[in-house]
Amino acid sequence: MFQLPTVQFTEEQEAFRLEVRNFLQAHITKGTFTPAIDSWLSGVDPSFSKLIGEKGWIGLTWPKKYGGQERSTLDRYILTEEFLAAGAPVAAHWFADRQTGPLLLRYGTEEQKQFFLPKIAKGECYFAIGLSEPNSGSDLASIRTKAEKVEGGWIVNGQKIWTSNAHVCHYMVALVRTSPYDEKKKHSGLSQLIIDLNAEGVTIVPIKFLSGEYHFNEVFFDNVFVPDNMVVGETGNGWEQGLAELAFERSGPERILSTYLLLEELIKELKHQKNKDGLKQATKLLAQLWALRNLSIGVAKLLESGNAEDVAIPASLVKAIGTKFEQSIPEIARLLVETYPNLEAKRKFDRYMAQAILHAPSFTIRGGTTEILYGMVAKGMVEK
Amino acid sequence: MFQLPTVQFTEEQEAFRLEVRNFLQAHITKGTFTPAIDSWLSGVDPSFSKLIGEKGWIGLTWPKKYGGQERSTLDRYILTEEFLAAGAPVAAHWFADRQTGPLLLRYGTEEQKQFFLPKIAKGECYFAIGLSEPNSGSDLASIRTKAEKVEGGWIVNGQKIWTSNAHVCHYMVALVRTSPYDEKKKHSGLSQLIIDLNAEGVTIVPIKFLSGEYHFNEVFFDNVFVPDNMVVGETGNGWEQGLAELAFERSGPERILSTYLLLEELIKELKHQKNKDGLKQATKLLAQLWALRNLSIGVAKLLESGNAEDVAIPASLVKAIGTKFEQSIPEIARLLVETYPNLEAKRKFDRYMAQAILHAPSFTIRGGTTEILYGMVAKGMVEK
Amino acid sequence: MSEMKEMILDAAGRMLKENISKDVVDLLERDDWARGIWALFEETGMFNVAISEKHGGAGGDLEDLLHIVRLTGKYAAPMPYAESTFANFLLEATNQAIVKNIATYSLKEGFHLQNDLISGSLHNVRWARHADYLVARVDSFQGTQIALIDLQKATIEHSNNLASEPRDTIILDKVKPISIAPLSEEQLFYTLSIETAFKIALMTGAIERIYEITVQYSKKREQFGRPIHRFQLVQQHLAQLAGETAIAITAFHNVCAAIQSKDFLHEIAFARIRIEDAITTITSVAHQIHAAIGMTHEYTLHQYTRRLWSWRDEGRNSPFWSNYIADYLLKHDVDLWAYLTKTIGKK
Amino acid sequence: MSEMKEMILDAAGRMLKENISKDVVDLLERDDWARGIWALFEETGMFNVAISEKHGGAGGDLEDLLHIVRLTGKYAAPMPYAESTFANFLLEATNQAIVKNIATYSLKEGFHLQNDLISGSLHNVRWARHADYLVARVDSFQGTQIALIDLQKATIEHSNNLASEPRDTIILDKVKPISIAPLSEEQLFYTLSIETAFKIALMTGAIERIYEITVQYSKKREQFGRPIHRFQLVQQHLAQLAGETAIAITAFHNVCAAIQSKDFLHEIAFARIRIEDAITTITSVAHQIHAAIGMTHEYTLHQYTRRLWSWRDEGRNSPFWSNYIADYLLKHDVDLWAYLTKTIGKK
Repeated sequence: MFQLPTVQFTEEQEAFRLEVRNFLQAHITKGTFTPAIDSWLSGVDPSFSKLIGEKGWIGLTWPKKYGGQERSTLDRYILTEEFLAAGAPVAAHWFADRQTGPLLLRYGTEEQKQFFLPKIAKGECYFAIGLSEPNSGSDLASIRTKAEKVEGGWIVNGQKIWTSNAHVCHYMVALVRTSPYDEKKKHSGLSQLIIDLNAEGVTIVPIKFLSGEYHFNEVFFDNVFVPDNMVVGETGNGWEQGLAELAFERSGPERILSTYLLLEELIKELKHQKNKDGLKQATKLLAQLWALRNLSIGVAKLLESGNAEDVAIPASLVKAIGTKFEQSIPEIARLLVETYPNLEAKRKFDRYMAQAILHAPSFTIRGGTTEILYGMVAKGMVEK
Repeated sequence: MFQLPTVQFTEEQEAFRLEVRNFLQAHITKGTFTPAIDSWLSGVDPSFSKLIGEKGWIGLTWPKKYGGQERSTLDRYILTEEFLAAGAPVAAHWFADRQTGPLLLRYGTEEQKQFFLPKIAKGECYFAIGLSEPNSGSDLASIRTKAEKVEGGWIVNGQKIWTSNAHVCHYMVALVRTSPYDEKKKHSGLSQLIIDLNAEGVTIVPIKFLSGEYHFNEVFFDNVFVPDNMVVGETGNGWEQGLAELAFERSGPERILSTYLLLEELIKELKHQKNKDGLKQATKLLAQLWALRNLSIGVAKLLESGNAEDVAIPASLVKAIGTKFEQSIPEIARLLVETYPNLEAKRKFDRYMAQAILHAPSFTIRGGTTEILYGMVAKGMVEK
Repeated sequence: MSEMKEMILDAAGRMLKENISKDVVDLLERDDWARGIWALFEETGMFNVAISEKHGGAGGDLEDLLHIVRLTGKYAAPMPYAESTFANFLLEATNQAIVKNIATYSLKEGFHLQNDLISGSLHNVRWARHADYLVARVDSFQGTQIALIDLQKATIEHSNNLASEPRDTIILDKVKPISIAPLSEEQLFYTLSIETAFKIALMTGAIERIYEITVQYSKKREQFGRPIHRFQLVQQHLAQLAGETAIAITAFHNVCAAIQSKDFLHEIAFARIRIEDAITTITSVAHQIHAAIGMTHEYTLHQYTRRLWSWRDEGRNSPFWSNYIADYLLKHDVDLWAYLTKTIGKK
Repeated sequence: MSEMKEMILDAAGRMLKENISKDVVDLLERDDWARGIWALFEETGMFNVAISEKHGGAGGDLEDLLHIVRLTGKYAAPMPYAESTFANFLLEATNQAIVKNIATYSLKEGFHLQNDLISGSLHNVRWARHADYLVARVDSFQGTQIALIDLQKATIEHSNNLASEPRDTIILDKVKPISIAPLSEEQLFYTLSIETAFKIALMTGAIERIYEITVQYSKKREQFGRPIHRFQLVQQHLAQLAGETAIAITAFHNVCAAIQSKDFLHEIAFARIRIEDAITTITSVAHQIHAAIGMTHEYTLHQYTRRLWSWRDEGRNSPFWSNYIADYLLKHDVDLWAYLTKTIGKK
């Protein structure tokens, strides 16, 4: 069950990697962005997203007719890795690129594809993901936001919470209940709707992050009308569609590299201080990164060949182990290099340390807690 | 809930500690015993137990009229620590001293106390603890060994397993079912009986340990007659009595020091190699030992004042954290000092490493698994 | 502790509990602080604990003071109580007159003395912008000294730690100290270890509070139709939280006891090393149990976890004390068990 | 892998699975070993894999050989297959004629050459008592060489590892080698890393087997009226087991791929470091899931965990490779991301 393919990147792929890297380095030098920890979720910069869209680097794998480049999954993997390793602010278009695009390609109507995908690919249309609700947490099946059928569409009432970057997004793909809640069949009667976040009745309330930053929201729906053509896939099939979407997001390099910048600075500082013993201890982190990266790339390669069933367990494992690895970097680094973490510090090491410490607790919570992942993996293991 | 007393040992206590230490050192020098890892469970040596009995060091806290010394719990703590730190072979009398004595003092009849306690204190009478059964594991309430009432006593049929050192013991305190098994009230109808292991119908079958050693057994009972005066405490009250017994055994230094000898050799080797960086890493182990020891001594002090309720959680925590600490020592040590673990190695470090590695998995299983302890601790926390 | 002392602690605890709401802690984020509680503490003599009689002390020893500091940690009190009292401790330790107004301190290298004037800069000085005085280490070719400095004469650049507590840069340019006195190498280690004890007290307080908050939450929050504390994996987190909390509290109490017995350097080292490990586990499991809500500013958990993440890198931390112990072990021919049981050299 | 190669592996796997019962593994404890399977392996050409044609090789490359070694690890095959094949690998790498009978090897320092005669002693040499030949590193003022030695001329003292596998001491007193050839520093590192790859293969095999045994057990064993895999804490253990198993298998496959691409030293280092961590977790959770039964000799789990506990301290282990990487990073001005993505020096 763990027979994942190995990948040796081709010369073309290496060239692409270097192209992306050089582009990002040039923009760092120019001051277009300041590299930061966890920038894939918290680095919102619409003008940078547009720049990326112009390069053709959003929707890289999508059909050309929808604004994509028809490049391989591995090319997209390389692109994403380089964004993460550079700490680039890709959060604005992130969910549209990673989740909404693939979702629409799989389940969307031709009209939806033609309308949304090219805009997303240009970096001009951002999507929020509406899953959690105040009383649902890890128990997504208990979702209560409801859509009632009316002439020509649906009326949505309810509330979503922890919605990353909804305040800059244009739309939300929301999981809502289109049939009444049934304690015994919680998973049925759920559907995915595309909700225009500028529509009447939508209120977005910021939730301040513990650091004072702002990247998640409460989104309230008060009799919001959603036209019929904004239903994604089949009505009532939202749970299955949502699960497929979640599996896709589990194994990406963003589950390994959120605190990579700090690891890089750690090695630099240790080299600078000629601290060989510190370097010896840090090699464990490098070995862990190497191993996780192989696992994650193997899953990406397998996804390319369409084996979504075989990857469910390895994908969950990448997230479970990868996010703990991301969390471990500041904890190990602070024992090897003297630091005083400070968000405004001049020394990168101290700044990245502060960012990493404050963001780290989220890693094992967002997108499926480690506890939920363990249960899913174990169930999959004994069913084989 | 974690307000444990602190203890500064008195001069008398220090003198006692040194007396024990010098005695043990003299016997190591004489060759009476070879120090070994985990010797409190696997170091069976009846002649050494008799020597300890002669010193008055078994049943140290018991009333003088039963062969004890009426010394304090802290004196016993010191004594036990010194045995463990020296790797002395105290396993033969261990359970009788730690569990059976206190059990009989609390629940036993005057006849039982007069008959057993002086023999135990002399180091001539050893007890096995009969709890686990093949299908019970952590679920002790599912015990099936049964005792049926007959004229003048009970007829016992059934089987105990994982019984430490039953092959050298004279008696077993067995938890058996004296009323029929009732799925709904599993905990009721259990009683504690003292069973003569030389009685007719008792068969002791060795279970080979993975290293080839021999310290646990299966014990079969085929119509074994146990006279009425061998019931401990109240018939039907065995579960409560057994729990009290278990709580008592959770927080002792044997949950911290089972692999202490290896830690000592680690520090010696690192000092010898002038490996300062290794020593710096090893200080974490020393700090952990210091902290756990304070916790364990605090519980012992509180037990002396009879506050058994307040100590249930801290006692479980000592075992949960302490046994993981014991397990961590070989894992950390092997990365700091080059080793090839070998049970017959000349270098102590390699020998202790081998003993520690092979015994370590037991630490978090025996006497209540870590999983069971977590559940008990959490339940206690939310009930407060 | 005597009954009288318990009354002092009860009073301090009550004052803090009644007056420090989440909003009061948040004052820091508007560059303000809890002046009201400071005044209450002054009125009730909380600054006279462990001060010698000749300086107007009202009784109480270092252990009592450490317990009050622990309570200020438990309620995240946004005021420089630990700093002011430790500054006066430093002054008393070097036979200098103590101060009445707000003071802070630093034991880091950065100031030097030339012609009786102090110059240099120090980073991350706690609460400097709100303090009247600084008690600081000053180095010169005569050795290390402790000086009392009027902060009116300093340039102060603002900076904050992860919990928005003031951690400022102080720049002195040929400033004449109010008083100054030498500090021997032995005294330096003594003051460094007492400083570490203050930090351990603060940390222990914050840990106690995280424990309370988290257990409460696990009882109230439901998932999949049950309170979350019924799930085995949450139980595991809770048990780990309990274990590390018990370890931290016990370590703190043993540090207090050791200080009374005057033989405490290694105990403080062990306590600091171990409590930093406890912080890693405690902040991690507390946030994991709380999940998303714990990451919001509105919820109080972060007021304690952010402090712990800052405090663990302040003062002399785990690597410093590990180095201290490693040095000791290398240089002394000690038997480990005798060392751990404090029976070195005894036969 | 080609189809033909898959057939070889299938055949090897079947032979091992069908012939190696727990009792066969236990032969070692009576100082015996699996001569029958050895003969089967000989008959089916398993010793000719990855041997050059001029020495009678039957095709197959190093990757195929590593996979067969992995299978011998998976079934705890009590025979010196990895040792014999690696001994011949060493002979071929130094252009010496290979041997047909049982061979073992050592790359540790301990033998020296004087007047063309070898003296010295080596500890923990694998399977020496059952081997006809030893291929060993020999040092002299001319540098390092690889010598083929007839073990009839050696004194052998028996010793065993934690899994009862023979790990003997070999003493040579002025023994003339059958053949001898120099080994450059570069070749030395090459052979050390291939030796490490052999170890990784063995470890991966044992890990696969522990995974299978443990998942099976969690389905069969009941506690509190349910199969234990239904308990969240057991699920956590299982998930950790799965994670470390996936990491180990993937690491092994990537080592194989890297060897094909000739750029593998750092990958082997990372793999070895990471797999040793995996061993700690895997042996720990597998035993914890099994509880008491796993600690008995009668149950098979220990045949794999004891091997892993021994093998992780054989050959060049995690501290050696950590040191190698730390040295490399110190001495080269590399960008870490370029290093990790193997794009050093490319723009």
